[in-house]
Order: sequence, then structure tokens, then C-alpha cells
Amino acid sequence: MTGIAEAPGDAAFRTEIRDWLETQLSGDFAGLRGSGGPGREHEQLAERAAWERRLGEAGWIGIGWPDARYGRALSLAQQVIFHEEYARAAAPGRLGHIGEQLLAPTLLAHGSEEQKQRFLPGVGSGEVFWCQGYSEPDAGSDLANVGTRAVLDGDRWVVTGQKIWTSLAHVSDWCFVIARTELGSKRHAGLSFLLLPMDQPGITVRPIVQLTGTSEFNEVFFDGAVAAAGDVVGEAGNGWRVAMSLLGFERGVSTLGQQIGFARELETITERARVNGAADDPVLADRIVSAWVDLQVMRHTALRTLGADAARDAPWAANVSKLLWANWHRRLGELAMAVEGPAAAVTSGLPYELTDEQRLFLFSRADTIYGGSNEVQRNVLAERHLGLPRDRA
Amino acid sequence: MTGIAEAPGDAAFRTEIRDWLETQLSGDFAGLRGSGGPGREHEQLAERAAWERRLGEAGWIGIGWPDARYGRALSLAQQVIFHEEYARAAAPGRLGHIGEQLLAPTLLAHGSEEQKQRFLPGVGSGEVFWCQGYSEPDAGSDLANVGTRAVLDGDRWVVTGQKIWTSLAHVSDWCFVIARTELGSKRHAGLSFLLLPMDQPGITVRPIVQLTGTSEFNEVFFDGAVAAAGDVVGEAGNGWRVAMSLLGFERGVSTLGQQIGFARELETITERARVNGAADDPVLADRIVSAWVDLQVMRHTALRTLGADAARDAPWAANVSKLLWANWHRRLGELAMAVEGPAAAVTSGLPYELTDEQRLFLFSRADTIYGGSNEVQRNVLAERHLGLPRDRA
Amino acid sequence: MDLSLSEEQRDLRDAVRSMLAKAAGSEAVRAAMAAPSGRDDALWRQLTGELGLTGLAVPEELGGAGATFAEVAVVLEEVGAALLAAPYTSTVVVAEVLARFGDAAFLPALVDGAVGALALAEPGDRSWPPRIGCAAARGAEGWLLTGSKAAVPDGGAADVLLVAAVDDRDDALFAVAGDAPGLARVDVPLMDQTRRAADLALDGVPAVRVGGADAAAFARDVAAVAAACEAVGTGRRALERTVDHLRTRVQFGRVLGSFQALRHRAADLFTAVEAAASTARYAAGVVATAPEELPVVAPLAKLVCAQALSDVAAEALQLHGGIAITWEHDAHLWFKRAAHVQHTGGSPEQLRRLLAPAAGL
Amino acid sequence: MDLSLSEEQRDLRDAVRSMLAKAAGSEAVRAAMAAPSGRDDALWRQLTGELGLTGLAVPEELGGAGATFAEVAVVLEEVGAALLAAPYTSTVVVAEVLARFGDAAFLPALVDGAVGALALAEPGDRSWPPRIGCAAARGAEGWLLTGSKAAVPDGGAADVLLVAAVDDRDDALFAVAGDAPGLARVDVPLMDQTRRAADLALDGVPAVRVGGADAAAFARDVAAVAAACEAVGTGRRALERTVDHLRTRVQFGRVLGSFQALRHRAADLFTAVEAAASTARYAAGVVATAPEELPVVAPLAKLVCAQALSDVAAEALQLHGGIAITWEHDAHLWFKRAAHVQHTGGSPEQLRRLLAPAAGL
Repeated sequence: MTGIAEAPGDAAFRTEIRDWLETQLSGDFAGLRGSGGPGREHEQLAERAAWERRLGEAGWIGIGWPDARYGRALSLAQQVIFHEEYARAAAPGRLGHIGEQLLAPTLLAHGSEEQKQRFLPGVGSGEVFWCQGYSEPDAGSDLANVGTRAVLDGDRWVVTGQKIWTSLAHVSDWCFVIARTELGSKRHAGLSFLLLPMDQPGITVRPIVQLTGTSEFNEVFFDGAVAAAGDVVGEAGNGWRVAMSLLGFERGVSTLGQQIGFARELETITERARVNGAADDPVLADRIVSAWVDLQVMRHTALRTLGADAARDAPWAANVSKLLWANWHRRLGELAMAVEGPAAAVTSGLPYELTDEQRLFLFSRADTIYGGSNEVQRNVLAERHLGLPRDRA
Repeated sequence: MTGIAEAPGDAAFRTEIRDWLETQLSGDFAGLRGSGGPGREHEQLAERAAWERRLGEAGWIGIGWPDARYGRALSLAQQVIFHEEYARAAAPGRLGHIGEQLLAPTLLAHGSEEQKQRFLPGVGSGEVFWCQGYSEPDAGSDLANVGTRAVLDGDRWVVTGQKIWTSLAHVSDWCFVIARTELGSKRHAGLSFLLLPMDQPGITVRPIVQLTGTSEFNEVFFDGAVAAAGDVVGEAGNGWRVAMSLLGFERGVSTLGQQIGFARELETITERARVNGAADDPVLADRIVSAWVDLQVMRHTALRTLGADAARDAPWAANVSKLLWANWHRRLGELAMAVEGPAAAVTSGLPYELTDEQRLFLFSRADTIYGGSNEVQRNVLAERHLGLPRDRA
Repeated sequence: MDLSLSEEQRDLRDAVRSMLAKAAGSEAVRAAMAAPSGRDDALWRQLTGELGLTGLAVPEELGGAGATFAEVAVVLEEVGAALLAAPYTSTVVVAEVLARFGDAAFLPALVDGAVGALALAEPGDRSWPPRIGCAAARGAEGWLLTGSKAAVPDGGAADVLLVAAVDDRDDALFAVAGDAPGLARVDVPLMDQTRRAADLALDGVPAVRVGGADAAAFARDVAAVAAACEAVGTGRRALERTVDHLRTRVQFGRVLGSFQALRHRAADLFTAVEAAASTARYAAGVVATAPEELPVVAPLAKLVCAQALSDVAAEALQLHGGIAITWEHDAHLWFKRAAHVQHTGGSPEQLRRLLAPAAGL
Repeated sequence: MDLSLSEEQRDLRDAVRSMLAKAAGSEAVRAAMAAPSGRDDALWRQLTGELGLTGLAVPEELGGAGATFAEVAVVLEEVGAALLAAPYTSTVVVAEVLARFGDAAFLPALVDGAVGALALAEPGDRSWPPRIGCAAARGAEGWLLTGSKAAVPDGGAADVLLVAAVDDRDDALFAVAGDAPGLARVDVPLMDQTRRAADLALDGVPAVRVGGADAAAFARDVAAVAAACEAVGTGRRALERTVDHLRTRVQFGRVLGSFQALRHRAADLFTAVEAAASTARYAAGVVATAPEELPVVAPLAKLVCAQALSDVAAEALQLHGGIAITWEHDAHLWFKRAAHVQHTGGSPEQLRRLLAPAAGL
């Protein structure tokens, strides 16, 4: 039982995508299975770019975009099936997901016809990659604390400032940026949502070395960087609303696919525990079962939030899901280390070649910080869904 | 190793108190072993009052009072020994401890010579019992929110208001009360520390039925209750300082004795687990060992806070100790139920005769609320000992 | 299976909720707790014969409403929220088992106010699944049961008891009439006074065989799912009441809810309750549509929902402060209910061990 | 035994702290991490020969300061706080064992800058206490050891290795010179780069017998106590730095520390660290005054202090936010240290099982 209502034809659709992935990932792209997941975003970039183009050619990008001129407007069930099969096949981490899942829905909701025509085909063909310029070094979780400024100078915006935690900035062609376009404006007012080409002298990308010793995120410096005057989405000054609607797109159909990836991670750890004797420790075995139990609960919660009446039944879905999966994944990293036992302290080799378990353990710490920290999720739940007062500033 | 430095003579002192307790609790008071502990404060009141007089006769009350005219000014080590032996003998819960450990140190620090002479002998002889009127129904953890008023009318204070969570009010002869004696004063200002006889028409005691179905605490209603004009400790208007210094007396030497009681509770549960098979569940066994481990840690922490340089080394002692023991005892109640298994759901009999495990489980919930809730302890630690800002009102 | 509540299910929920708000508020619960029967008989007649809530998932031809256990689950959450002191849960579990396995003889009565009870655990046994020692023997006119059962929920008042016993081959499930000869019942006093239970002594009690080990397992699993749904309702209500307290209670000159430490704890509890609710709802759906998943999903749901309720009930006491320690406040009722659910029907450790093979161990 | 720090102990602490603040700050730690030896040789000479910190508890007649392990514990906390990349902990453990059991031959060198290491665990063994397979045989001129040891802390640089091996009767402890024939050492790369470890292969290595099973157990226990003291230091420093961050970092227009949810978490961590510190201090006192308590107190201290450090280090990452995930910030060094301590020298589960008899099980 998949748990989400399927229509006639969905089974055939599942077979189609499964067969296609099996063919591709046994052929030209056989080396890409398992590549590029969290903590491995730096791997095999050229091959993964080629993979994006292959996805685009085959029509697998934009399957959920509601406008049939650009995407395929498939049903929710079929989108879920795609993500499930993609995860099941261990197909590579997507280089194009920011364009496909964040930028495109934003343009479809707020962009001009000209913007849609200009930008969506490149995203859909897997040829143009986007990155996201939201967070700033001084802001932390406070997204409205935007210091990056953009000044209209004739037919172009001139952008100055700094963004941080920008995934994939070094491989992206374009960046969407929230910048302050009204001088002296504060907080949510006076912001605009701008589109900038990355390949220009005013933009410098500096990778952030993480606790793993690898780089997944970047700092992006804007020093007189330029966007065309027309490359503002929505209206100038209306950027906060555009940016926030985008955050809403981040959740949703990919959740069940993500959970298949989680299940694979847990299976690997469980298998390892059986082999190395950790599972003979009844207290560790109890923890392994707990992890499995909590994963089932996350799946049931995801199914509920994809139901027909979910908007009424589970308006808190995004916040609850984020808290659940981030905490679960972080605990999984701790469990992976416990299963390794004393071997958990030893890496695979010099200079600093981490084991899979160590990479999971370290990298999963970011899960509860980025994309809305645990603290932000709890604030939102308390204030918006429980009706408790806001903290007094 | 007791862990706290003992002097020559301390071993003999330990033998003396141990022998005395053994004699008493095998003789007239044999029925009092284990009586009157937390959750059993309502038991055997007449016998326990007699026991207090016996303690007084033998000179075991006020052993730590620093003024040798009233108490015995014994060393810290000897006070600890007394409390340890008292707990080890399962001697009954004290009816006189509020007078001995709270009122008397307050009088010794802030009282007039006349007050000391009038009140301390009755406490020391075990004949006069005291209760404490601090908390009020609308105040919760906010002790400074005092609504009880006292107005000076000639040679007497007339007191109106309500106190709550007053232990032993129904058996007490006197009550010390914080009341607002300056009209219109706010918070900590304008309060006085008054001494009232309980046997007067203006005072009504109403027991609070607790979740156990028994009564440990009371509401005390003051409706034109009277205190002599001179029965204010410190000065009128200075009650907050007097009251707060009293809170400091609550901690200290009795901690190691309390932990002996805890150890006995844990031993009973562990023994029960061995007998009923719960200990064969390795996950439950792991929890039992955890409880034992945490009890050792509490003991080491208590020893540290009784050290010679504790004031510098552990100024946070009262708050850390309260958090540790309250949370530990609450978890012990949960563990007791888990060890019982399905039998945990069934009481000993009608109308509502709880088992020891159920009483512990239910009554220990109060531990993290009364005497400075967990939340208050955390606030104090954060603000006073970590230097973090106060919450903005 | 759509796990979001449909409009019809929301209507059902709202109707039951408003009815119980009127008829089964805190005072009514306390009156029922004090009554020897442990229930309000008039309310029980209203819930059953009048509204047909015990027959929701019973086929229409047997007098029921022909809905599914998913709709029963909606009612169970409300029953749990109200801490309804009535044998609703036991009765719908028995009805579901009989609708699937039994001959239909008992069902019309159960729809119409008769009480059902499921008797699994036996005295002195703390294992889970329980070891069945009760013996079923073939007599001249049918099966006869001999043995004993411990703390059977609603066993004292039950008109129909489903009893797990060992027949000549394996565990099996039998139906026994409440007034059957050879059956002795003794009420057992519970810490959770909103519940009733009885020890059973069976001495050659005539019984009808409902099914084999699969029926006994199905009954155990449906009972676990029902307990899970009920626990979700109690937990959600306890949290709502706690949040109300945080919104209104003033301390240190401000409402408690303005303290972020308390807000964050409430948010974590909300997450736990709604996640557990999703699992309970999935499990209820499985009863109707995919019973082959029950051996995994039922203990999973019981485990998760009992834990969520325990967490909420414990924090409800702490966040309410001193008032929660008094008999008058409902917090101790939630707390005792939580302990009851947690410690009966398999401990968390036992349920996880039961799930170990599903988890790959 | 007085567990509050005396004035002399506070002076010692302050002196070591200010010295390490100058010589072993974050940049120095990172330089040592990158160095093949894993340490700053000049600093090591200063700590040992110059200041005599490895000889604190060594008798004066052997060149030490004649204090006790309680004073070593004071230094260990500071060493842990600084994440000092140097073989201090290994060396003082070896010195303590030799002072108690050994002939005194090696001690003057250890006071003067030689490095000690304790070799217990063997490849592929995840049990605790570790199973000893290494064999000790009597040769013509004394004992010869054969076998292998896994990830011996500071084993690569050690001048004196204490090696647990089985002699003709039981587990025993032997001393081996770092340059002994037949000893091969291979560096093992660690996730915690402030530490160094080596695998040992022993092929008929000449050795001096230090003592029997009691010496091996004493060595294991002192190592556990030392690890506990060091972990307390790291945890306390990580918490101090986190509290500093909360006091100064502004978000949403206010300092983070003004959010009560964060303050309460800091208070709980403070409680955990100081409680663990009490146990570490008690254990250090026991080394000197009541070694018969060590078999219980040592695993207890390691268990409790490793857990406190793990809790603090995990929350330090979360409370620092994004910056803590970067290589430049020290948060990941605390976190990796915590994992190292937690997963070596016995897992929490193993240590609790070891303590079960003491707990009455």
C-alpha cells in the first residue's frame, strides 16, 4: 500500500520511470548511483550536469509545474511516484533542484510572461542551474535582516552585499537574490527579488569549508554586481512576499522520496550492526528499532500532509515535517557512530577521508540549523498554530 | 569513605546517634519506621508528635544552630552524620523540620533576643510546630506577588489574605507569613515577616486533596487573623530580605540524608525488578543502572557543595542540587512503574489505596514544581551564574 | 487511503465532540469515576442504540452504519479527549473482530448497547504478546474454557467476552456470554479511575470458537490500534488545555505563554502528538483496508501514541504548576490515563522487540 | 576528601589556564593538528621538564612534585579545555601506574618529557573491558610480548608503552620501550585531529612485567578517570564559549541570550557539566586515597563525563548556528572530541552493564 490514492495509469507510470532510471543508471551514468547526496554535494559535478541534461531531454524536469506550456502538470500521486522511484534507484543528488523546485514555481506564481519564457525552458532542459541568495552572515535565522543593497542605475540594478550558505553557487549560472532596494527601509519592507547572472566581475564565490573538511556551501560577495532592470520578480519592493511564497514550495512531494533515502541509510546501519555485533547489544538494538519506528511515523505524517484535505487537516505540515526529519536524521548520525563502536573514532585515511558514518554524523548537524532551524520551527508552531504570543522584542 | 572530612570523635558520634535511633525505633516508636515521608505526610500524626518530643529531650533538635545557648553548634560533618544515620534508620518524617530548619535559623539571623528566647526553646524541645505561609494562589512561582495584607491596629497586626501549599498547617501551632504591610507597595518592597499563632478564629485551614487522593498541603485563609505587633522578624517592610535568607537555609546538610532515602527507594525498586523479572529486560536493566549512576553523581555533587571552599567552588549549589534531585526522583517514579509492568495499573484496593510505586510515581511530580520549580531554577542559573540576560517583562 | 480527515469525518468528529462536551465534561467524568459501574448509563444508551457509535463499522445488514474502522477512530479520539468513562473502546474492538471473524449472532446486541470486552492477559504474566494458558476443551455441546484472565478492560460489565485460549492446536479466540455458567468476575481497582477492569476465573465456561491464532492476533492488534487512537485524543486535549493555560495564566506580570522556553516545549509536544496521530490514523485505515499490515502497524501505533500521550501528560502537569497536583484539576486524570496506556498492552521495550524483525533485526 | 577546589588547586588551575591561553589557543591547536607529530614540541618541553606537569603526582624522590592525582585532575581539566594537542593524558596515566606498581626506572624520564602510552584494546574487538589476546612469554632474558593493539592513544610517539597481555596465568601489564626490537607502529588517522593514535604489532618484544591483573585494571581505571577529567574541561569550555555567544550575538534585534528557550538549555547543560565535574573530581581523589573504589568509580566517571561533554558539544553546535558548521570555528573540535571520548574506552551501554552489579543487578 503506497498510502496515497493512485489513479489508473499510475502503476504504468511507476514502471516507466523505474525502467528509465534502471536503463540510465546501468548505462552511461552507472557511476552516479548514490552520488551527490547531503555531505557529498561536491562530488562528480561534470557528470551530474550531464545527468541533468539527460533528465531534461526525457521530460523529467518540471513534472509538477502546473503550467503545461512549461511543465507537465502531473498529479500529486505521480510526482510522489517519481520522487520515490528516483530515491529508490539511488539516482544522483540533483544539481538543478533549486531552479526546478524553488525558482520555477516562484516565476510561475509571480513572474511576468517574458520572464517565464526566458528562464523556464533552460531550467526544464537541465541546462541552466540556479542558486539562492537569501541568508546573510549577520542575520542568522532572521531572514528579514537583509543588508544587501541594490540601486537602480538606468537600466540595471547595481548590487552590493554578501550572502552566505549558498549551495551550488560555484556551479550555477544564475542566482536569485533578496536585496534591499528602498534606501532606509527596514525588515520586510523595501526588498526586491532579483535575478543575476553569476558569470560577471561583480560576483565572487568563496566556498565555506565545513566541519567535514569539504565544501557544500558558499559565501557569495556582490560588489557592484549587475542585474537587468527588468529582472525583478513581482514588483520592486515586494520581494519579501515573493521570497516567502518560495519557502512554501520547499516542502511537499519530495518528502516521500527523501524518506526512501533515509530508509536506505538506516538499512545500511542496521546491516552493519548485524555484521559487527552491535545488534547483539540489546540497548543498541532498541535504539535501532526506535529509529525505524520514527521513520514509519514520519512516513505516515507525510502521507497525511499529502492527503486531499491536508490544508485543513495539517496546516502545520511544513514545520512539523522539518522538525521531525531534521531531528531524526541527526539522531541517525549518532546511531551510526554508536554502531561503529570504537571504530567510529578512526577515519578512512589521510588527509581527512571520513567514513560514511562519520560524514553522516557530522553533516547531519546542519539539518537542524539550515532551512529554518529547530528554534524557528518551534517559534512558528507556537505562534501560528498554537496561538501563543510572540516573544517580545 | 564518607567523602566529607571527619574529625576525631566523629566516629563515636556516629555510633552514638546510630545506637540511640536503633533503641528508640525498636522500642516505643517501632511502628514509626518509614512513616511520614513524602506522599505520606498525613500518617501517624500523634505518634510522630511524640517522636518529636523524644528527639527534643535527647538533644537532637537544633544540633546545627550556631548559637550554643539554643542549639548545639555541631560541626558540618556531625550534622551530616546525624542526617545520614537518621535516614539510614528509616526514622519518621519530621513534623518539626520547618521550625527547626527554616524558622529557627531565620530568628537566629534576624530575630530579636526576645523572639529567640520566646520561640526557640519550644522548637528545640519538639513541642511547638511551625508552618510556612509564602505561596499564594495567584502567584505561582512568583513569590514576590504577595496579596496577603497586614495592617497595624494598635498593638497587633490584622492579617487578611490566603496562602497555599502550606505543609503541616493542620498540625502546626504557629505560622510565619510574608504579608504586605505597606499599602500600595509593589513586588519586593513593603513586605513583612510575621509570626502568627494558628489557634485563632481568624485562621482557617483547608486541606488540598492531591492527585494521590491524600492531603499533604493546605490552603490557609486569613480573615482578620491577628499577630502581636512585636511578632515581626527583622523590621516591618524588610520581609523580603528575611524571607529570602530563609530560602538559603533550606539546602545543605540534609542533602546526604535525603540521598540515603533515595538510595533505599531505588534499592526497593531494584529488588522488585529482580523478583518480578523486570531486570531480565536488558533495556529496563539499563534504566535501573542509569538511575543508580545518577544517584552517585548527586552524592558527589553534594559532597562537593559541602566542601570547605564550596562557596567559591560551587555558588550554584542550591539550584543545581534542586534540579538534579527533583528530576531524578521524578524519573524514579517512572522507573518504579515500568518495573511493575502491567501491575502498575492496578491499585492495592478501594476506595483509592495506591501502591508504594504509584504513590512515588504520582507524588514525585510535585518535586519539580514546589520549592522553586525547574523553570525557576533554570532562570536563576542562567541569570545569576551564567550571566545571561533576564527575560524582559 | 487518504489520511487527511474528509469533510464527512470532520462532521462526525464535530458532532461527537459537541455531544461529549455537553454530556461528558469533567464533572460527568468524575461522577462516573465514583459510580460503581464506572459509567453514566443514560449516556451509554445515547452513544450506542441512539447514535449507533458502537456500530459505525458494523455492516448495515447487522444493524450497523456500514462505515469503516477509520470512522470508529474518529470517535475514539473524541472518547479519549473526553476521558469518557464508558466501555466504548472495548466494545468497538469486539465488534470489529466479530464482524471479521465471528458468526454474526452477537453483533446486533453490540450495536444496541451491549458491552464487549477482550480478555488476553493472564495473572502473573508480564510478557507481551501475553502467554495464553487458558485452555479450551471440546465438551458434549461445544467448547468449554478453563483458566483465568487478569484485569480485563470492561470485563466486569461485558455482555460478550472474547477470550484467548489454547485449543487442541494453538492459540484461538472464543466468545463467551457475560452470564455464562462457570464464569466468575471480580472487579480490579485501577489507578486510572475512568476505567474499569475485572479478573476472570473460568471453570468449564461454554464458549463459541470465533477463530484461530489469526483471530486472536487480529483482536490484539485492533485493541492496540483502538488504544492508540484513544491516546491521541487524550494527548491532544491535554495539550490544548495546557496551551489555554499558557495563554491565560499570568505570572511575573505576563502570561506564561510569553516565556519562550514554555512555548518551545509546547511546540515539541504538538509535533509529537500530531505525528502520533498520523500513525494512529494510518493504523485505523489498515484495519479496514490492509489487515495484513496490522502485525507491524498495530504495535507501532500503540507504542508511538502511548509515548506521545505520556510526554504530553507529564508536561501538562509541569506546565500547569501546583494546581495540576490537585484532585480537582483534570491534569492527573490525563496523567493516570497515560500511565495506564503505557503499561498495559505491552511495554515500550516489549513492543520495540516485537518490531525488531520488521526493522531488519 | 574535600571535593571543593582548595586555594592551592585554584592557583594551579589559574596558572595552567593562563599558560595554555597564551601557548595553546585555537591557532596553536590547529597548527598542531596539521603537524605530523600532532603536537608543539616546544610547548611539550615547557609543560613537562620546565613546569613538571607530568610529574605532579610522582614522588619527589623520583623527580616529581609529590602531589596527588587530584592535582593532575586540575591540569587535565585545563588540558581538555584547551583541546591541547599533546600526549599529556597518556603520559600522566602511565606515570600514575608506574608510581604505584612499577619499578621506578621509567619515571624520571616521564617527568622530564618522555611520552607514555597505555595499550589495551586489540583489533576487531568491540567488547569492554577489552579482551586481551596479546601473549606474554618468558624468554631467556625476561618477558617477550607477541600480538597486536588497536588505535593506542599516543602510541606512535610513546617512549614507554604499558601493554596489557596474558601471561601464563592471567591478564597482566608490561612496560615496553618505544624503541624495543620487534615493535612496529603505524599511525591511525582519527576523526578528532587533536589526538594521535597508532596500531601496534608486537613480535617477541622484550618487556618488563609491571604487575598482574590488578595492575592492568588499575591502568584501565586511571585512564578512564583521566578521560573523564579531560572531558569535563572540554565541556566546560565549550559551554562557556556558547554562553559568550548567547550573550553577544544579536538576532531579531536582540541578543540570543534574551530568548528564554536558549537560556534554559544553557542552564541544563551547566547542571550536567558541573554534576559530571563533581564525579570526575571524586574519582580523581579516589585514585590517590581509595583505589579499591576505582573499579566502580572509574567507569562511572567516564560514563557521566563523556555524556555531559557529548550533550554540551551537540548543543554548542546548535546554539552557535551556521557558523559552528564551519571548519574555522572550534565547535566541531569539541564535537569530535566528544565523539572520541564517547566511543572509546567503553560505550555508555557497556559501562552501565559493567556497573550493574554495583547497582544491585
